[in-house]
Amino acid sequence: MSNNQEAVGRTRDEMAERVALDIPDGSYVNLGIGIPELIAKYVPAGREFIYHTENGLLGMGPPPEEGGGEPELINAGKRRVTVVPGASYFHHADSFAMIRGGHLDLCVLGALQVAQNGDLANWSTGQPDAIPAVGGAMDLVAGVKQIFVVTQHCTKQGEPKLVEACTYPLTGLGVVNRVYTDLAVIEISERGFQLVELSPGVDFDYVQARTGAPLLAIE
Amino acid sequence: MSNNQEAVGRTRDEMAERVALDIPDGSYVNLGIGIPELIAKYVPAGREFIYHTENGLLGMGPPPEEGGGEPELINAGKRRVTVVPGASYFHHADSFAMIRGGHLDLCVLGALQVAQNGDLANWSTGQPDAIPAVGGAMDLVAGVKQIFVVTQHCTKQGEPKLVEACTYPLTGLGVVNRVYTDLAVIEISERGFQLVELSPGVDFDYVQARTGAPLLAIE
Amino acid sequence: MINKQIAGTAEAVADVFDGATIMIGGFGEAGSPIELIHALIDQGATNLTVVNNNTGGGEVGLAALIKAGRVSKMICSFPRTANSTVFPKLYHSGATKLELVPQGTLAERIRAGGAGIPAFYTATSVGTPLEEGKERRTIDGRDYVLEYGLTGDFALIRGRMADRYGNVLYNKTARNFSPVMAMACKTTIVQVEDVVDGGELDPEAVVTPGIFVNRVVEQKNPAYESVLIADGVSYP
Amino acid sequence: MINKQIAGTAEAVADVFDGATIMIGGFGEAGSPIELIHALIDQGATNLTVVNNNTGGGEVGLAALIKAGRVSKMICSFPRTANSTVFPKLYHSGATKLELVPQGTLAERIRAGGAGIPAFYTATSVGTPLEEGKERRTIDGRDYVLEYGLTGDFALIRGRMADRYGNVLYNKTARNFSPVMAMACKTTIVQVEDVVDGGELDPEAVVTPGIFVNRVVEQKNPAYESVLIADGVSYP
Repeated sequence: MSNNQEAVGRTRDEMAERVALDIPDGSYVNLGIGIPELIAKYVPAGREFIYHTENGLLGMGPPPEEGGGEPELINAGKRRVTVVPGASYFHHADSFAMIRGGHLDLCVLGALQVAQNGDLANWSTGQPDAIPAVGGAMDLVAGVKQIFVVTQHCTKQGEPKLVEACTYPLTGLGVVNRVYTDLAVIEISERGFQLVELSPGVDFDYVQARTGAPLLAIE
Repeated sequence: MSNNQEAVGRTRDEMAERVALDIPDGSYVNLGIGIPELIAKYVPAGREFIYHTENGLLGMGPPPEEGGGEPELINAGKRRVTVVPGASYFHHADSFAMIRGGHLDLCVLGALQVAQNGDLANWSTGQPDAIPAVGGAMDLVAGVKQIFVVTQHCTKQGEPKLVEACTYPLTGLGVVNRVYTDLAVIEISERGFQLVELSPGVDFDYVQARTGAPLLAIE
Repeated sequence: MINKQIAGTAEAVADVFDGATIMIGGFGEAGSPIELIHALIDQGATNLTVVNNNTGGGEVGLAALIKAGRVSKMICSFPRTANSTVFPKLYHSGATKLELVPQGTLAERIRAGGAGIPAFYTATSVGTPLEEGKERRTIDGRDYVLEYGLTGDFALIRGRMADRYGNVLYNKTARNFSPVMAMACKTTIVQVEDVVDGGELDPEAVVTPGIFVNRVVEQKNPAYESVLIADGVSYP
Repeated sequence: MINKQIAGTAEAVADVFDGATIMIGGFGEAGSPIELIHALIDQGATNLTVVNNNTGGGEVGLAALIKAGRVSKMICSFPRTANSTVFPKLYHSGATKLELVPQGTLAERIRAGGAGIPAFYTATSVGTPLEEGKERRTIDGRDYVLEYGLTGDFALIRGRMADRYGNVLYNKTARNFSPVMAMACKTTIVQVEDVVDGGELDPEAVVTPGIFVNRVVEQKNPAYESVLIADGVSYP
């Protein structure tokens, strides 16, 4: 693993745009904090997605203009948002009933590690002095029909985030369906990491070298 | 037991009025079908009760004028009702959350039998050919803070309804707090049926003769 | 573009299959989706398990579905009602089975089904004949029984108003079981008197968010069971 | 006559006792009942267990209560927030304990507490470190953990509007945990910008029915955490 991040593959915005391409029209989608939030900017033409934010809003719209918005209209990341026509507000138990009851089509989350069996670690680095904080991540991965992860392929230190087995504390067991990174799109298959697509200018070996478990080539 | 009902003690309306006297101001009250429904007519001066009907309304008002009302504004007995200021509608799970969660102060129900330990039977005579039907009775007795029973002291056949042990299928175990009959007001105490008050013109022996378990005199 | 509006009741129930579990909203006639039920009778699906608080009245709506022999099992809390004459015959003949569930347990089981809660404990029915077959557990000194979440294949619901996103408002006590049934079924079909434009419903006042609704049918001037019965109507 | 309106925040929290469990509404600053919390700081109750999704920001509201040393235990899902500087110190010193609960499990445990459900099963946290100490059960082939209902002595809540019966409406995403907390506490205290006459709220749109509310305080122009922090306010 190298320690410097080469300027290859997709940018954060390009990763977000790539994820959006795979979301079917009419989907109910929960977007995690970070790169997932950017997805809302890239709804493909002719499609309509309904964004859910677990603090109690279905029909979340884009952020207000800088300095605008209201302190009591926020998303799960506690940032100000807007609402679109057809929106509804509800309390937390109802909001997580949507999540736990399998009513959301898709959740896109960040990750610390994804294992080849779909295990996800994204809430804690397990450092003994860190204050643990989990939020809604465990509820989302346990309840939402499909879990996409969007993340840099490696950590800032160049360590692979796609691994044989997670070493960080787990968020959920076998929950991830697909991973979108700066380098590739990878499906979690019965046999492990199945390459779906390489980012422009990236080749198989380059991705495999930065992946902590075998990568299955496109057949 | 005699087979003829003497015209002694309280009428149905007088029983309802007597119950109402014991309901504290500001109480949240669920009224069962039959005599309990009559209680709503007798709110003592200076008090305000909020009536709950388990099909989804808090702030139930009196019945509309004959032939009036709406088919979709009904009570648990499926009769048309009205709403008072401060009312709210909610769904069945929320309505029974109020009941099960102990938020209602009082429920007044009819009974087939009440045992001296507070066991209540009011949903089934246990006849093998009868179609069983329970409605919300078991939820109400399990959840509401206080359960009052208002009933004729004896069946039409002159059999006591206040008994040593219920022979009909139970609605709940040890749930009844007080019984209001045409003949008396009786508290379910640790020691059994404790007389609280005799109806006008009724004496202790008369009530005891019509009660299937020892009646404790007022000390 | 998301548009859940369907042209008519026949189209809305076209894919109901034999053996399906159908949750039908309504408490007595309040909130009973009569036109959707009649469309289901016309459609022909049979061997249905139906979840409703009651068993319908007269020979219209749910009672007509039962009378037509389409219901092999009822899950309800109160199968007796003043006007309920159809169910008793089929119950006694064994043609229609009955699972009797206390009303609040029924509501909570449906809510649990919709909320991804497979099972929960409640004090309701402890020590009664309806405890039979249930697991008992003592928690903090009180006895409870274990109850399981209930889900369905289709929910048939009657609301007052909806938009193309499937957001629904109800009418007074017609709300009853419908919001939790909408949560608990794979396909939720709602008939409303008015379909309004997206954005016309106040987001603070929406009762059933569109995520729980799959199909919306506009049914102007819906029938009321009591009126049909008074008019001597027998469906079909 | 029922009238739940109380003159001021000090009177509203006067009977909070040492060792009480307090549920505090709000997700971040949205719905945080800052004036009620400040009144509680003035009142002096200590050794409190506080239930909130977070641990407050800056040195106002919940963070100020924690800083004042009144909170011996936090039950929350996300004790870290951008502006959360107070809790870490007390957590590391051991002065304030933490029970970490996944957000949806927290909401459902509170709802269960309010609904008389002593315990329920959920798939959330299965196979993770947060499963530790929980009973596991397989239902229909899937693993779940047993979670217990959560109740409190007092709920402090911020709404938009209420009437004398205690019916409450909220403001947008400020609703969050408040409706279930109102259900789960013995005494629920709500601050609202406007107390309106009984009958002014649409019964179809009431979010928290008055049965769940004990005290209503009118608090015109309530503060916002972000504004106080930007202004450098530290309470008291």
